[in-house]
Amino acid sequence: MPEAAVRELTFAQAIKEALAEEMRRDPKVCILGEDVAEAGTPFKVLSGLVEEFGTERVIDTPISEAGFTGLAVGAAMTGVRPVVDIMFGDFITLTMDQMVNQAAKVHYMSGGTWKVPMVMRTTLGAARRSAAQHSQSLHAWFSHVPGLKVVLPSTPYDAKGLLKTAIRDENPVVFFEDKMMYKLKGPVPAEEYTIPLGLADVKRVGRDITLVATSSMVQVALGAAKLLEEAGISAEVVDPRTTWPLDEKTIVESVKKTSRAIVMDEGYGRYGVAAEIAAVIAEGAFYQLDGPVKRMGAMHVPIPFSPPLEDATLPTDRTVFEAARALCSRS
Amino acid sequence: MPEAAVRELTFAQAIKEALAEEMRRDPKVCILGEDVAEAGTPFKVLSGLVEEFGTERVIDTPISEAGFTGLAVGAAMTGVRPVVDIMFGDFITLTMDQMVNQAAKVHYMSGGTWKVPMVMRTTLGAARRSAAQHSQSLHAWFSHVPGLKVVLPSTPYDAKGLLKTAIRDENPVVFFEDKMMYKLKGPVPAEEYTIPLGLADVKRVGRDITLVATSSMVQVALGAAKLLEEAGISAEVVDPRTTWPLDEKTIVESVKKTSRAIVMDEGYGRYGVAAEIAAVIAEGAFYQLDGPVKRMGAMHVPIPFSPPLEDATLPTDRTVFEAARALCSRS
Amino acid sequence: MTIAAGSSETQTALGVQQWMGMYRQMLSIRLFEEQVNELYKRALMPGLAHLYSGEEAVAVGICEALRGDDYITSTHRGHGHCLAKGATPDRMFAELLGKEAGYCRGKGGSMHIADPKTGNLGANAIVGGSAGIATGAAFSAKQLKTGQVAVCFFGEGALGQGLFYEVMNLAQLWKLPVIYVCENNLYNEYTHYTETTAGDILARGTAFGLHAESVDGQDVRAVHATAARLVERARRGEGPALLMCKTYRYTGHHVGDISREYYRSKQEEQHWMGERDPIKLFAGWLLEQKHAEKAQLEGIYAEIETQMKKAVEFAVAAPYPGLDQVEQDIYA
Amino acid sequence: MTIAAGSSETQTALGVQQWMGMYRQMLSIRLFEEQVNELYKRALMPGLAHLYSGEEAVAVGICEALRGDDYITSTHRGHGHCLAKGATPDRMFAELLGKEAGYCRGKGGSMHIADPKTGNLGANAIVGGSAGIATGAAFSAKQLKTGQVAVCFFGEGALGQGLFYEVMNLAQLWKLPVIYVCENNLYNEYTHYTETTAGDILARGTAFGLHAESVDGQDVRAVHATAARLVERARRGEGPALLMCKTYRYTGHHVGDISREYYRSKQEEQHWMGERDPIKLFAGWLLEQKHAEKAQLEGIYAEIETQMKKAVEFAVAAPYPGLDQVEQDIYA
Ligand SMILES: Cc1ncc(C[n+]2csc(CCOP(=O)(O)OP(=O)(O)O)c2C)c(N)n1
Ligand SMILES: Cc1ncc(C[n+]2csc(CCOP(=O)(O)OP(=O)(O)O)c2C)c(N)n1
Ligand SMILES: [Mg+2]
Ligand SMILES: [Mg+2]
Repeated sequence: MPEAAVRELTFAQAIKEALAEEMRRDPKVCILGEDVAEAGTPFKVLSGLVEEFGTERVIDTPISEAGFTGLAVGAAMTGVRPVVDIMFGDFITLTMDQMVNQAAKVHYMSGGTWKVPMVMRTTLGAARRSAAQHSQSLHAWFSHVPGLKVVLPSTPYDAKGLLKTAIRDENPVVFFEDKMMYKLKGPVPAEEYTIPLGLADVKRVGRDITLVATSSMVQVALGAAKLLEEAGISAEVVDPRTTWPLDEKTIVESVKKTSRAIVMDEGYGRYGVAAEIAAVIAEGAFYQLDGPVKRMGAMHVPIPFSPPLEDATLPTDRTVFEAARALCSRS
Repeated sequence: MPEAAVRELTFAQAIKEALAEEMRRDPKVCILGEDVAEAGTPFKVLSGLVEEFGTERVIDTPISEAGFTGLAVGAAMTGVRPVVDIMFGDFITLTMDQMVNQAAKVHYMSGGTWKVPMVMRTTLGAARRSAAQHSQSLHAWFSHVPGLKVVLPSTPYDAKGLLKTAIRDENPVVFFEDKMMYKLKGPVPAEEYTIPLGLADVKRVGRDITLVATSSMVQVALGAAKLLEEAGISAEVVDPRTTWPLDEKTIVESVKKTSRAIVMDEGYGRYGVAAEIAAVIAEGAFYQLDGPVKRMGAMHVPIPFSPPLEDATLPTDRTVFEAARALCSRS
Repeated sequence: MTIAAGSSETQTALGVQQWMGMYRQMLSIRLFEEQVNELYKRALMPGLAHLYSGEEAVAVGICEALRGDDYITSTHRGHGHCLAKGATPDRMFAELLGKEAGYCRGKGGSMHIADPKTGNLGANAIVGGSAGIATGAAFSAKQLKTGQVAVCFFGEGALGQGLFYEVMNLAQLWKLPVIYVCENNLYNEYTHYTETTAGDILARGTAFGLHAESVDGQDVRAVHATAARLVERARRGEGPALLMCKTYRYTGHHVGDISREYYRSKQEEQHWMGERDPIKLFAGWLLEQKHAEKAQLEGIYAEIETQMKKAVEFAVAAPYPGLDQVEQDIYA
Repeated sequence: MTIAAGSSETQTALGVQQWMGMYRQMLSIRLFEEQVNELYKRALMPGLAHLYSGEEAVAVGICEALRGDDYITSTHRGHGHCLAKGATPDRMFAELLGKEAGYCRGKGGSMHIADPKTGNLGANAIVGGSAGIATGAAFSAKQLKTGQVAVCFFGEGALGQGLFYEVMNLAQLWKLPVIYVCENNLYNEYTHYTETTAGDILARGTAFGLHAESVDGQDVRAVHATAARLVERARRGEGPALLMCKTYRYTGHHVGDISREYYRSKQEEQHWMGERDPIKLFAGWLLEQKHAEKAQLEGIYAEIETQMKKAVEFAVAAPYPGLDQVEQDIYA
């Protein structure tokens, strides 16, 4: 994050600004989704865009996630640059065929002749008391699929810069926004900038342990790092920002330096993003690791509605702090 | 595998026998899928079942994977025990909402009051010259979802015993069959038996290196083990058989003994089943490992049609042998 | 028998007791939802809730035509369906507050009330997500020859989901006893359904061979009579049906949707609440028919109001589930 | 102009040259597929292929009504569509054999032929999987005001896929220039379509407000005339249409499907091949109209046969892609 930045935007505002700028730059960019126009989405992330760009470019759809995602694939192949809005990440279940069997493979199957420059924006994250069908973080599925790129911004700055890049990318990109983060504020320069996909960001420099954290977990990692600081432990926080392409080098270098690692991700606990990153670290920093890589994130359970239960499924500053301290004292 | 077994069946016959036995035992078991009745599926796995059980229990469906999977969820909740046939594993994309947002969560969301005892049988595996939409091994997605169980049999014996257990299970179980394995023969006792879900099988005992292999990769691992034997290296082959529940203990114990491991799985190379198992090993056998856990499996690319390209995406006895030998000589 | 304005349906001749039971149900739903809104305003309710107020005649008219062991599936706007199928308010409120005493031990919340005892296969937070489940319950009924019928409640927004067409086709091919009840309340969240729905809704059923009709969803007697006919038809093995009920939701898409003028007018709301209120219309008929006296209806109101307040108190006081519950019930 | 038996469609009046071009196309497809079957029998072809023989009038009649820059999407049974839209046999065969010279550099194979130069958005091995893509191409045409039209070819089996209904709704709401062409060849793999398809196929379009009609798919002039009308209608901005072509596949579901008597009779096959062959019917008309002489048609046959053999030879001799190709083209 640049030192000079003074202007503060919320995460939601940063997203909207990225969209508005790209729509101004390129008349082929349009938005498709449920209640994206006048309503500006239930999260109000897009409010105001329809006023500027009209209903021909900010388009309300029926509740047909597969249908309008499929339509976007074809539109992207033929000259439009659609940004599809899937309200809750839980609904990507309905788009898997269009995203995985179509969007992800068109370029390869056609021997490189057709391209699918589209973006799917969707959400992740629990803790909104919305229960098991409105709280999932399913980004591991798309990360598993060659042909897709997957972006997980964790700050307003990253959100804006990465979304602009995603829209300009010639490939299908899935962009996951943490619902709980929309109101988070952070510095966003007024000047144009973009952030390349595939570049991790060291959100905090440290010596003793690396916390690799994605999306919603970045703030938790930073919170834990503060607690660790007080306990005399210096934690480095690495945010991969994109799970594919994955910046293995930055992650592995950090762990080689600190020799300890915790990987944090809000997806289900098993067969998820944290497993891949942990495996990458365990392989890449094998000879430097002082102890096993620990994984923390959502428990491997459907998200329960009841507030105390839901809260228990997620790591907190404190639980991460404790795990990190234990790791550091072990060796 | 019991010593006394003499009768040999193909993998396909073993599957059919499991279904036939369970359908005889329990009149509530029925089969739903495309061309499952008279055609007995394109792979001919089910030939003969409709003759014995009639079209009321072996039911041809329209090409509506989401529809009949959803129907099966409701049927399972209300007293029928459906076995759903999804011809190619690539088509599970169409069933993700019904499997993940419905089947997997009904029991939990209802506070344990409703149950979904259904089985989805589907396929995995490349090498049939069927290109990118008919060759995927997408079992990692379901393995990621709490509430589902995932079975990956690798022999006729396992296929029969595990499928019978899956049908009797009170939960949604996804059963992946390797298309290339249907003609593989192996001993299957005539007597009734079942195999519990969550129990790995040591397919070959060894001292120097552990090859953890799933489904189609088990035969490759065994082939590599033979080559290694000739080179004086004793490989242990561990087949988890189910990715969820996962028998971590057997896997980790094996690696603690051998101190080296390769994990082999035919899913896409990144964010897949191999990552989880590698992470489990790297954590559980951290202090015994002599070198980093290696992952081998399908390359992280859409499956190309062209035979030489397709073949290049998969590990072979020889490539695994070489990787294992390198690992063993390193330390 | 007088025919309520706006309905051409022949009315079922029910006994006074049954009419009064339906009246109570409708009022219970209305007053339940008012308490939900209160809980939200008092910041006692976790998350949001989608109120059923205005649509009571649909749930009650349909469920009254069902047997206790018949099945329903419900939606994000599901409190009315669950109550009409027999759920009790105390355990409903407990669920809405995430308490152990709730129908789902607090794990489901407002959008997932389920109850095997009343044939409730569960409310569903995926729009259209329960169409397969309802069809599957009808499949079981046919396969196991139980004579049960399944009703799939869904908002007209679910017409956008392809699954719905897949299962209508299956239901018709196999003559499954399922009724797809479209609650057309004019809006998909904040968008008028005409902006999202091309062609003709009933034709979307008949195209697949289903029997399809529509009914005034504010007239509980018309809804009930139509449902009774379709349910018996299904029970006799004559196949599935699509029933569209024309109705209206009085409040926001959810409790937090307060400023609605950008997508619908106050006049429209007032028209429906003033002229087309299902409870007022039904009360008017009951009085006119001398099935009830005014004082009696007032008594019922007071009684239900008290009951709801008690149920809320019960739920507020009830304990949360223990933390060990997080990992329970993932597998049966 | 004589009307071919079985068609009540007013015929388009085309010049002889165009008629003869269509005849050549149909014959090319037939002879192409015969070579594919040969390649399979000679064990030269990797995997399987789904032959288009018998259905030629559909692809040719439709594509003849399209501009070069109009779009099509195709299916697993797609060779006919690709050829009719302008693909050349040599690169098609090369693709079927997985060679570098193929349309997809060998990465796609029989089920994925795609070619931007001829507006071919790609064949698709997911039944119904291209309905969204075709609709999206029509969306682009409207959005970018290019005047292009998109045609989505699909087998009647794809009527089972919910996606199809979702996109018909979108296309009608937004008046997109897309024609959904249902090739009803009576079978979904090994199951007769009446066992999988309830209700009425055309009604499935009209329910969403689409213009829908059916045509004799063995009569290329009828197909062409109807398509021309629907395509111009779409181009004028009057919206999407559903066109059902009644046709038949002569051989198995794929080249390996040899014993078919458990799902359809030899007589049925013979009836279609004998009485309803689109190429014979068209040849008969050409001769009758004196647009061509018998010897001329024979000459064309010999010429195309030679061309196909050469194309096969080219493909057989062509090199495979280098192994470095495996990791190319994953991302643009
Ligand atoms: C598959 C899916 N897409 C989107 C949503 C978000 N969503 C919740 S309710 C709703 C509108 C539903 O409208 P309708 O079906 O008419 O029901 P109503 O709310 O009017 O009762 C939407 C879009 C969802 N829950 N599920
Ligand atoms: C989604 C999906 N389900 C199943 C299949 C397997 N499959 C391939 S072709 C086919 C039958 C298609 O029938 P139809 O659409 O009528 O086309 P036809 O083969 O008759 O041209 C099936 C079931 C598939 N490819 N995709
Ligand atoms: Mg509605
Ligand atoms: Mg067909």
